[in-house]
Amino acid sequence: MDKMPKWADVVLVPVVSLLLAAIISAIVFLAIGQNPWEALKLMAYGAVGTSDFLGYTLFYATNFIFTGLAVAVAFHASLFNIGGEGQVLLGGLGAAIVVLLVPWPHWTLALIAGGTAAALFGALWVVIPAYLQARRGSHIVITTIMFNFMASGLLVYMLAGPLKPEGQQQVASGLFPEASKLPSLNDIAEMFGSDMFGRSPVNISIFIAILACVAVWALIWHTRLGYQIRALGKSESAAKYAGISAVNITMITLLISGALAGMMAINNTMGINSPQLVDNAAGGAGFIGIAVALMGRNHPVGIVIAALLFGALYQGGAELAAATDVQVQIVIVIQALVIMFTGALDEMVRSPIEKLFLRFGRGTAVEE
Amino acid sequence: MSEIAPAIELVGISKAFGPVQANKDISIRVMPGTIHGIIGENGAGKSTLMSILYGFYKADAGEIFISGQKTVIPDSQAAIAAGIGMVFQHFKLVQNFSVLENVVLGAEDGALLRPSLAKARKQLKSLAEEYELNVDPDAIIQDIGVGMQQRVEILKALYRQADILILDEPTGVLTPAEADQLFRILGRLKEEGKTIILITHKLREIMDITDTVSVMRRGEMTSTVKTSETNPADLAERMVGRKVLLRVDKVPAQPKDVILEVKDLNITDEKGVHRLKGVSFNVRAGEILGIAGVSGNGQSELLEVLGGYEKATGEILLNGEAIDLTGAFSDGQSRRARGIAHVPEDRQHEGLIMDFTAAENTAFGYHHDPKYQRNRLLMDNAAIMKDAQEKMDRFDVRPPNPMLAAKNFSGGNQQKVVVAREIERDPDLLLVGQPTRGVDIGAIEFIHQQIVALRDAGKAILLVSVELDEIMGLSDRIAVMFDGQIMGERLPAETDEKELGLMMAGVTDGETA
Amino acid sequence: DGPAIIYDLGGKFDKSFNESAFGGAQRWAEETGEEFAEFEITSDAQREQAIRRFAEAGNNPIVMAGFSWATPLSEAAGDYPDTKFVLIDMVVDAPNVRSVVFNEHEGSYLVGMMAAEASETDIVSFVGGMDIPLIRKFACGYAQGVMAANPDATVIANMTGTTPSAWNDPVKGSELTLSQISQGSDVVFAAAGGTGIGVLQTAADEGILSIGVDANQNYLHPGQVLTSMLKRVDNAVYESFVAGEGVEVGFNVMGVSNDGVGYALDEHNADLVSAEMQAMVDEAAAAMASGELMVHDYMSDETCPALEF
Amino acid sequence: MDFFTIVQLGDASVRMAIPLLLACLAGLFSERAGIFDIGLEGKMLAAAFLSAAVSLASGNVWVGLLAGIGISITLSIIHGLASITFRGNQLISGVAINFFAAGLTVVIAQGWFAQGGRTPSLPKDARFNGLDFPGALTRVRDKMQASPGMQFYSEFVSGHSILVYLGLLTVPLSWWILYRTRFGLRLRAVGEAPEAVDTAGISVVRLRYSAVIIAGILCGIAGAYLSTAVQAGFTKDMTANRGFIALAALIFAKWRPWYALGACLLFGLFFAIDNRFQNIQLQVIWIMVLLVGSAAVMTVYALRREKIDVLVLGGLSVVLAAIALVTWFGTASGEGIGMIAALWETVKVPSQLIQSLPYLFVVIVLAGFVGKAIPPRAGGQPYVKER
Ligand SMILES: Nc1ncnc2c1ncn2[C@@H]1O[C@H](COP(=O)(O)OP(=O)(O)OP(=O)(O)O)[C@@H](O)[C@H]1O
Ligand SMILES: Nc1ncnc2c1ncn2[C@@H]1O[C@H](COP(=O)(O)OP(=O)(O)OP(=O)(O)O)[C@@H](O)[C@H]1O
Ligand SMILES: [Mg+2]
Ligand SMILES: [Mg+2]
Repeated sequence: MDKMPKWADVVLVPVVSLLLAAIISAIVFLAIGQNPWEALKLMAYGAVGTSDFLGYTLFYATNFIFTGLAVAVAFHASLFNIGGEGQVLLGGLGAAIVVLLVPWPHWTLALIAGGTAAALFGALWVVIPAYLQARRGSHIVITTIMFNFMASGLLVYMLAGPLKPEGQQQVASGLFPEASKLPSLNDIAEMFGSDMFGRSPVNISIFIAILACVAVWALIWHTRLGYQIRALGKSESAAKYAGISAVNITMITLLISGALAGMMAINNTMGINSPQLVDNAAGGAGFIGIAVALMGRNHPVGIVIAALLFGALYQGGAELAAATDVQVQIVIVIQALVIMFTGALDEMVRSPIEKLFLRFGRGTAVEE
Repeated sequence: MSEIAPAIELVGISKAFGPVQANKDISIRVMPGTIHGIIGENGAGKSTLMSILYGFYKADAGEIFISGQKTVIPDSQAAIAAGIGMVFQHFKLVQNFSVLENVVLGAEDGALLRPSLAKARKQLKSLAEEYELNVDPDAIIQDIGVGMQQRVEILKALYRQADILILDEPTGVLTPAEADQLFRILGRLKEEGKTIILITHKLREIMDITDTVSVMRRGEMTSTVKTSETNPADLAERMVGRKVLLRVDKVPAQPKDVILEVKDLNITDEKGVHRLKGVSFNVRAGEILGIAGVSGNGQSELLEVLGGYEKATGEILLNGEAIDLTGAFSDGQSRRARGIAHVPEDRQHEGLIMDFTAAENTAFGYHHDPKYQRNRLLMDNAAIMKDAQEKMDRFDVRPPNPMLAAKNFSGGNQQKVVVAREIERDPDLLLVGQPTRGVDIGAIEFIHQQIVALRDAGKAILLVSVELDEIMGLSDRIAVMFDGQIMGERLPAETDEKELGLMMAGVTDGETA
Repeated sequence: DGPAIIYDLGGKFDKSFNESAFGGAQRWAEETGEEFAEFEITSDAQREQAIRRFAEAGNNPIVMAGFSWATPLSEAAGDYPDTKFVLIDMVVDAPNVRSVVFNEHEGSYLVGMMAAEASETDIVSFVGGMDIPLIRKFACGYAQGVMAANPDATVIANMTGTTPSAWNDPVKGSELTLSQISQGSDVVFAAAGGTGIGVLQTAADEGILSIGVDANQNYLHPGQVLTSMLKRVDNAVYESFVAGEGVEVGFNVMGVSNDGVGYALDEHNADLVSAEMQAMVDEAAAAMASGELMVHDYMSDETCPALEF
Repeated sequence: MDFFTIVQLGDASVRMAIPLLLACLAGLFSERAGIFDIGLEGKMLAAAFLSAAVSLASGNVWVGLLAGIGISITLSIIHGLASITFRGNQLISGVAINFFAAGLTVVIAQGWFAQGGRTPSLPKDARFNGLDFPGALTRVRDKMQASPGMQFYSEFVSGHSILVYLGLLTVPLSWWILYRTRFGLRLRAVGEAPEAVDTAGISVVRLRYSAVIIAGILCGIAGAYLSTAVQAGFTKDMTANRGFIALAALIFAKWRPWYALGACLLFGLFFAIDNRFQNIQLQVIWIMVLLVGSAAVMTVYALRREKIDVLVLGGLSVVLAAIALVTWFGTASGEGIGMIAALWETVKVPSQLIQSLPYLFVVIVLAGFVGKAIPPRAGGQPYVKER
């Protein structure tokens, strides 16, 4: 039963949820003795106040687009890939190995090779959870959480051992060769005499992210595979009747999801100013992807908007933490509230709105 | 009007589920010590009404009087306290609990379990003796048959000392013999002065056992009559609101070559239960083979095997060529490619994706068809839309809007979308499961006509239905299934409902002949 | 603008390295009444952003505590030629960077001698934080000191882990200490940041002696902490802040000779350190200062004459 | 390994198992009632923080414990609101609660104590300290010299904090509640068939809320144990994924209390090994046997199944075999000895691998190779009567 118009579903409900999350966040600020309004202003300034800040916001948004898409693709098949974090790390590992091993003559080649490796490694990291889900019904949520932990173990092993240059103390790979460095957006802006993005690391990966959005949109709504993914996600029994192989589609969907998460590495590993793979490179982006996908209603357009919002929150929150005594973890709190309200408490927001629409007769007319 | 107060009196009950008005201003009175029948089409609101009486749903409006006393029933607790017991259409049992635990659940005597269980065990024994309701108190529910499970449900009610017993379609899952046993028990209970409400689709049961009967249609209570003052035809008419054609108009079949040949089909499920035991039959071009049987006797599995989504051993030949039953090509896609179309038994969970638009649903299962592709990569959503629009127009699906999600159509129109999709493929073989379950009478006639038309176009049709009337009306040949086996084949003209009913209960060919 | 300090992952209240740096900054703030900017990163990915943020905001000088800052700093320093950076524990060769490194092996040598003297079982032990060359440098100096004071002694050395979380795992520190005690150790030196809290706690509970690190940790369990190996990060920070924008760039070594490292003696451990023990250690310190005594630095060639890793 | 080391290992396993056990039983009550709870981690974390903070402020650790339980129950009720009342997605609600706790504990700790998101160290009398049984030796050095019986008594039996003994008691208690009381019967029923409970005249909502509140209490104790018994104060993320391990233990335990004890002790042992043994050395030959052996088993299994199994398991086998070979060749060339001799060389198992063992084990358990676990039938789904 469509109880309310589509715009209410995709715009009104998330906006109200977001407002509720904002109100509770304000209460948290008050509880720790911060003026929420001041905090908001600081965060806004931190997010877009200077060209550097703006650049960082876009940089983080790029990360979140990748992980948001990863979560969303899986959601369409009713799968909850909570392993973005580990897949991002593995993506970084793939990119680092390929870029450090081969002296790529030009960044375009490095981008193609590194991006492919990142996607491949991200996808590989989800093979076993996907297989166990598809074949043995082991819950993807728990297996991917376990794989997150194992990913950070593996990453540290690689960074503390094989990938660490002689004599370096920091647990990190060596710097990537200069030739493989991706152009930053500011490099491009400078060609037009602008300094729009300052020294922030936002780089051409953002265009790859946008391309990925278009690709996901086409995949989900315009290909047979996407049709089958959605069918499986909506009704497993019907998919079975139609001859859609749950095992294959589950595997493929999760592999695509893992690849998208892995591709985040081109931004946060290859795209930064001093490209190298560091410990904990994902920085929570895998989890933020969940919030981004939920808020973006699993649609690429929504995901871009949500990613920008979360990029601003992440960057603004860091700035708030630097400028005041508030810990940067406040961002995690806000993120939790957004997940709670747009994800789990969806019904709490939706049902009064539905009732309003039903009462005022704006719902789509339904025949008997 | 008698002096004694009615056991139950409902006044002005209304209930809406969202925009669906399931019950509209319903009033009814049931006298104590009687059996009251309620009939009505699928979705008429029978279960809803009884669930309100039992406190499962809350009515939007209306009042309930028990033995003349106004009673508020906000939850089942209150209903039980008022002496009401209900056996739901879909049993409400905890599958991995024992019979005893299920009976005790909610009717324990104290915070500790042991004394309650001991007491219940004793009581169960005496109830079993009193009403011939034998069950092993320590059996686990998932290990016993549906007939047994139903006994547990009745025992649950009796254990709670129910004076009013509601049974919602109790015989749908029973063999005729089990049903007879049930009716004997009900008779006993009635003699003891208990009041019984019986919901059923089977007019014969109404005629046999009830004292009064109410008819519901589209959420309204259309009439209540003494059973002795009515007859099946009259009731049918009251049920659908007009004269019902109990027969389907069709010319005699002209069977040609064998299209489908099934040989010695066997299925054992993961629990080790034999679902199909050596099933063999064939269907010719231009004929309808109807498969009758009480649900749960292997018909669903048979359709699933033929439709390609259940594995089996044995042999299936289509147009003389073997079909892969276990390997990589035993899936729905390859079956469709071989010219088998399938209207599944459960349109909501199999035939349609309720959240997909009607257009997307008309391509469902045929999404690989080249006519839906724009190129190797992309699907042609415009072509799907156009195709859907045409099909919906031809099959008179209302509203004819391909952009509407399937869940927004009524059951009958949903079924039309499925039937349109499958019949329009012009298949060699059409599998049809319960084509008119939950479909209104107008749509039933339309769908029946379409099936007959396909037959007349020289296609083979395998029809599975639990409605004997439908089987008798549509089929050119009838096979009866019981316990995973084909009990025998009959021609409609040479058999009657009584014989088929016996076969459905497992009485073998020889014995009936 | 004023000076700024950025802490490493352990956070500014790690009771150890970062806290020591914070202490230096605090001392400066109290003495001058001025304010400084500070930031605690939560992941490696934030390092460069943190440096640039303060440089953009005009803070000068910017002090960074920890070797992990070397890579991002060498990347960013060139972009801000007018800003002075101070890097502690690692060297970056740039015209506007002051690099401060400590001779931890020297201080560790001294407390190693004290440990050997105090031990009754002739078995002493070491709990390191993250297994990196810097921590091996501590362990190696310690072992050399032990051997110098008692050639028959045994040194048990364990590292908590290979990840930064090894700096912050008191439970594991405690378990490692227990296992060392059951191997006979009766003096344990913790060079493990926050993990050391668990080491010192367990040592106190089990009635053996412990040795703190970086800051003076004697007060944590009075009478049960033999001494603390002081690494005066606080001084390095304090001096940089005092020097302000004019802070001298280049390479700077803080050792025993210039009070960069040493051992702690206060009212909490006065009863534990005998006059003779003190004399012996002070003599060694003087020898180091004069260049007579050369303690082997593990990081010079990644080998240790007194200990196997 | 001498006897005392084994006793110590057992002792440490119990200590490490307790928070897992409490969280696992919390999950057991919740999931038995049909509510999935991946927010165990967050509840423990919040409880760890608040109990440390309140113990510190009040000087009374019992008050701290109560506060921890209180906050954990509060989060449980939020989870209940989302998943019972508003019929939301229980997984998402759990994820949100984990984040909420991870962020808020640090933010508030900073607001209250300004120590970078941790509480100051708790003084001894604001903690749960070890209970020393009569006659038990307390110091490791004394115990080492004692007789094996004394070692066992002093190390393994005595010396734990009261919460350890309480924690162990919750196992029989949970069993008794679940299988011997009316409440337990109803609780188990509501996770299997809420409609049966509803039509039996029992409130599904009330039952499920009781279950999540019990889960809250148990998580609260688990959290308080971490910050006031194991450690002396709160540090950020101090629960260190125990909530997730507990969930896995729950599956391994097939949602049964006594099995849960076994599963948690096993995971406790993993932690104890990781904490205590720095360098686990293994002969190359064992590595070969282990890795190549599992690769062979997997391949044999896969070959009897379908293409996809061959692809995935075969790939995995190749990876395992490759790791084995790299280790072998690496050792041979690193030591400059022959291939055969290298088989008897020992190599250090990477500590990251040891640390990953619990997680790896969880995956193997989930794969069902350790026996199939059937979750409560209605688990994870909200109870919806009317659409
Ligand atoms: N829980 C529910 N939520 C929403 N709609 C419902 C619910 N239960 C029933 N309905 C709708 O209410 C109407 C009446 O349903 P009800 O189950 O009472 O019919 P019925 O007469 O018992 O039919 P049947 O013979 O199929 O059992 C139908 O349109 C049905 O779809
Ligand atoms: N027109 C059709 N009608 C029915 N079934 C078809 C049709 N075309 C193909 N199929 C069946 O669909 C299945 C897959 O067909 P096909 O090889 O064309 O798909 P595909 O393009 O490879 O799909 P995918 O991209 O999903 O792999 C096969 O089982 C095939 O027999
Ligand atoms: Mg009904
Ligand atoms: Mg193809």
